Amino acid sequence: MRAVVAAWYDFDPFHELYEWIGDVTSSEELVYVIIAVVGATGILSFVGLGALANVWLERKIIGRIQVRRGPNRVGPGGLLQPVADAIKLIQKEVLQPRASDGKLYNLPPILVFIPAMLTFAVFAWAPDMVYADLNVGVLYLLALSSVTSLAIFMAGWASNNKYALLGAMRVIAMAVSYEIPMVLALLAPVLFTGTMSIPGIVDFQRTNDIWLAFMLPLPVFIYAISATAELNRTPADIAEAESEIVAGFHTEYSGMKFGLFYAVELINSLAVSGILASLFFGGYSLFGIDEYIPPWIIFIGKIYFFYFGLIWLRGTWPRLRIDQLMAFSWKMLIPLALINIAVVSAEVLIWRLNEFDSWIFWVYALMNIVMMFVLLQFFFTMLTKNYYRLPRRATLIHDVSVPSLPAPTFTQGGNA
Amino acid sequence: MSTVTIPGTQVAARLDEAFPGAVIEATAHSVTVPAERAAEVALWLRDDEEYDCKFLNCITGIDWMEHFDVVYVVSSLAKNHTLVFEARASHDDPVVPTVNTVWMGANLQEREIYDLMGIVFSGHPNMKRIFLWDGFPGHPLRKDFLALPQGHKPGLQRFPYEFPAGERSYESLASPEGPRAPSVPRLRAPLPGQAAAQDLGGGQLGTGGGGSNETRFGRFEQRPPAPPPVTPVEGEIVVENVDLNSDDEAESP
Amino acid sequence: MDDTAVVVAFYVLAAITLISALMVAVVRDLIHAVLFLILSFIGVAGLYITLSADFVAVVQVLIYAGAISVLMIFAVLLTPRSDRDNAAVSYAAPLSVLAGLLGAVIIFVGLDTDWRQVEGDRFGQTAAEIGQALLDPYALPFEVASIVLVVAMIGAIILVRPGNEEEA
Amino acid sequence: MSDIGTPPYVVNIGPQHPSTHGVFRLKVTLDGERIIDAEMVLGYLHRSMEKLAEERTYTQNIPFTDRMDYLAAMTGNLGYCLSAEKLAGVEVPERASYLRVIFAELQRIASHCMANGTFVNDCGAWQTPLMYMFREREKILDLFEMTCGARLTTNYMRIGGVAFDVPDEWYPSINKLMAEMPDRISEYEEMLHDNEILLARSRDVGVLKPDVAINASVSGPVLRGCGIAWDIRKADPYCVYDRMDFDIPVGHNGDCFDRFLVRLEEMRQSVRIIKQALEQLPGGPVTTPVPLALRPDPGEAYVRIESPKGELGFYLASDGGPAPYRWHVRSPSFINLSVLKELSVGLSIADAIVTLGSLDINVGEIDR
Repeated sequence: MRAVVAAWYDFDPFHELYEWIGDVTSSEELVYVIIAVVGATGILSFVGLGALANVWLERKIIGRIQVRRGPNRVGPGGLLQPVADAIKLIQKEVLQPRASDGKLYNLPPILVFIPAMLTFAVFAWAPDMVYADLNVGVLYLLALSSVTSLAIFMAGWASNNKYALLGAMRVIAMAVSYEIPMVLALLAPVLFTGTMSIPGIVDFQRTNDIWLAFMLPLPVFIYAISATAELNRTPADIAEAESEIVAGFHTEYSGMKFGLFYAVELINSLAVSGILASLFFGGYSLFGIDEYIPPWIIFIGKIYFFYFGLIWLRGTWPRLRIDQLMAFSWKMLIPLALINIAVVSAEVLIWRLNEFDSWIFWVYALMNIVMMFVLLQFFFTMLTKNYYRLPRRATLIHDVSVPSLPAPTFTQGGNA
Repeated sequence: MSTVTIPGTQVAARLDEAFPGAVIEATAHSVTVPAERAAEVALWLRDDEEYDCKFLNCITGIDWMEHFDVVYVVSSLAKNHTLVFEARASHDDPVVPTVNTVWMGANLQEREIYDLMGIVFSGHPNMKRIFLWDGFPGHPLRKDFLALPQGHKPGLQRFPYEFPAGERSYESLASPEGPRAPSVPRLRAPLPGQAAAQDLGGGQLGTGGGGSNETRFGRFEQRPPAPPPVTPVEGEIVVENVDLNSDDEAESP
Repeated sequence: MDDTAVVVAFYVLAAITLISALMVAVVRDLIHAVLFLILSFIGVAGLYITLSADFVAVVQVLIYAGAISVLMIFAVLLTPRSDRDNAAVSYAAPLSVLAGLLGAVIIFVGLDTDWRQVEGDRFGQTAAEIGQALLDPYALPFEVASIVLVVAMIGAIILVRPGNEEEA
Repeated sequence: MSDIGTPPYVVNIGPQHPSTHGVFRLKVTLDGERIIDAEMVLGYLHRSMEKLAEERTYTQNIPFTDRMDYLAAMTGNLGYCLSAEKLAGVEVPERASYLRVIFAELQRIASHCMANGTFVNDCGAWQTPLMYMFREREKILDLFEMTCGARLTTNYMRIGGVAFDVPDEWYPSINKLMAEMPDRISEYEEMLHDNEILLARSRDVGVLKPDVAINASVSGPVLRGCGIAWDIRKADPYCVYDRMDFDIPVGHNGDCFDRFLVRLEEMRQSVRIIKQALEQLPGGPVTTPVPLALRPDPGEAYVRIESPKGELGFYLASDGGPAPYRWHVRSPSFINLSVLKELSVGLSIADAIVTLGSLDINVGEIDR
């Protein structure tokens, strides 16, 4: 137990704290509990502050994308806007529909929060700065994301609202479809590194001086898309599809209950960015630069880099229809992931059997990048060729010309 | 190039061949047929090779006090001409066959005319009110809606500040009585149908109270009682088609 | 099992599992029953952790709480509304007898088994060991299971294939 | 298997819903997500303008036309004034006709900006195209404000001309806007034409056949989207449209994306018209004196113009009094709704929203 604790607190101030507590008391359990609480507080405050910062970032960046300024009234540059939002949300009366499903209605805002927070426990913030180094870290992340969709289903069901139920059904259907490509995509780095522990995967990338994203570009693509779908963010936000089902599963939630859903969405975005950064983009390592900059700053920087990408996606794309989203998963992502798994297994086998040095990674990187472009081109063409069959410009006709069409026949002219 | 307007007289000539005795009146503006023949005339106009009126511009109804005219403005996009025909219905029992099967676009417009003018389109698949709520008393676009007492005609008889004939100064307006009051008498008495209308329509338009006034903060004070209604004088107010039983607003507001 | 914390955790988790399992049978609303079932699954996952089976625990959450329960929710939502009541089951009496018998058998097996203590490192490379076990000593059951799944999938596809409805 | 399925499920889209563009209610019956029946419930914004008009003089009725299609007040003004002028036989000065054309076309651009922006919003975009299009719409509304002091309910046209001449600072502003507008429209095209998700959402969705469209009295961009080159500005020119050189954009397939394309291209054609009108703009008075209490001779007139939404017609009947005896508005939004049920039954709820967005309804005009 001491080893586990000591590993986490190589982060200097905490290390001193640990030593100090060790001097004061000899009870290992007590030390463990105190240190665990301190670590959890650290993660919680990062996540809490991160969610607030995300509100500001998201509004500001989307404002820029939409040729407007974004929040700029509260505080310098609108920095205090999230605080104002939070105060407003807390002040609001929390309404509960009379026909809602009692206790079940109040649970989901809390339930979605738990997996969102737990995700951050397994991240490697720096060498030996891991709250919980699980042997099954990658699977743990997947399990948490599946629990989130259940909580969202509960919210939709308990609201007793038709829009909410539609949203809940969509979440469930999407969870089934997108879990599979996600698992298959995350299998690739596990195959390559031979470990499911996240610090292990980051360490592999650091020692070999290569990011897995170079070798596994296709899983990055697949994971990014399926994670966006699980996050209910814009190209795939069918669960809360504003223009269709008002706000989907959280239509009936007001005040801070809605605020929790909103915060969870932001925290989950951070978590997905963190997973992308750790598993594919080297985590806290940055080709030796992490010697000079504190690694956790590099890691947080990477998280926000990918989070920026998510905001960008949200600002630019319309939303897919649910059946198109399902088709995209089943017809494109899952076949791609399966092909990728086969190729990666073969590559790993060749590498392990011949005991090649790390130069083989660059060969693999080249091969896999070429493969990705070929496959993506093929699949995109197959999926979208129907949309491009007609010109995407209106035809210009100079004079009025109407063909004399026979009147259509109706069985019943009634409509409306 | 511009759209040719086919005069009603010209249409009347051909219409008379196809439907002898169907033309009641023909002017340069329009041709008028009896109400019961509107649908067959419409079908003929649509399928006739010369007129080819595949496009229905609009349908409207006019209350001429003695009778109703349902005006059909139809045109041919291919030949780029337009013509107007009217169906004349009696004022007591205005029934016109629907042209919904001829032009699908007539559907909503016929419902609108039924709602506001009270002309029934027989054979229409969904003949119910479209803008006003079910149970609304009367049809507002009729000239006798809220019929005015003392034989006053509805509508604006004169411009409120119009000078009397021959007078071209503001002197008369500066007279001790002040500007002339509008000559239209305004009806102030509540109508017998109004209370019912509130009850029926309250749910939809949010005018009525309905439901309990209990909140989680306690009970709101009752509104002060309404002043006793002025009893309308018998025979002055005509409210048509008050159908208090047709309560189709079953769904909650 | 010498650690008091683990013992406390075991009893708490066992209570959660058993109580929610009981609620599955008791509550009237089918959706509530499914949600209690999920809670029960998660309790079982906790029990796995007390047994140092971290891989199985996470897979329990991922597969049972995440995937199987979703299928159950689908099944419940596809049932017409009138049937969505847990109480009105006409087979209640025979089924409870059957369930009692099954429970008795499981308890007997549980008491009869010679349980071994876990030795060595608490959280070893369980995933790797399970992988080895599946592909070496248990390769045949593993392959048979996959064939069964493929057959089930083909059957499902044939059932829902469009055009089947005219024949039915 | 046939007995497994969800029971029909009635969902109210509206009257308060982000995508109904006003207080419009669509009652849909769903089988899963597929619509098996749809019923419109209208009248939430009914103000009985046709009845009110019978108690007001011809001039006093002009503000009503602002409030019908409040996103295209200028064309509403224009159509009504044209109908009153036809009934009363009033001539309009040439400069006023040109100004009317310029403002009507500016209004068309503004209305199409709104229509296309909200259409992409209905497809699920997070406001971005709408914000871009609002940028241009704002500038157009600034031009309105410069001229008549109002941005939305302009009340600018008068029987016999327009209310005010344009101020001097108006010319550089409109010239600048017209110079940059083609680039802006190309920018929208770049942004949206190659967007696979937009194509996936709107291509082959809500396909309207041309014969059905004509039979259902559909007009405007919805009709042109079906491939029918029909434009009242060409077919029955009013004001000075016969002196302008422009093209009619038509779609290929009659689906939602075609309607979107037609609107986008119409904006470009409107810029062309405005540029020509600005070149030809003559001097002179902008209004003919008309008696305040206009009393047209007894008679009836139907006048139609091409509003941004379609054929906007006014049927006026006079009995010789100072107020119209009967005033009927043929509102394009209302009549274009005739095909909504035809189009939306069988689609999923998401597609129905996109179809509704592509019809570009305006509830102020539907309910009047």
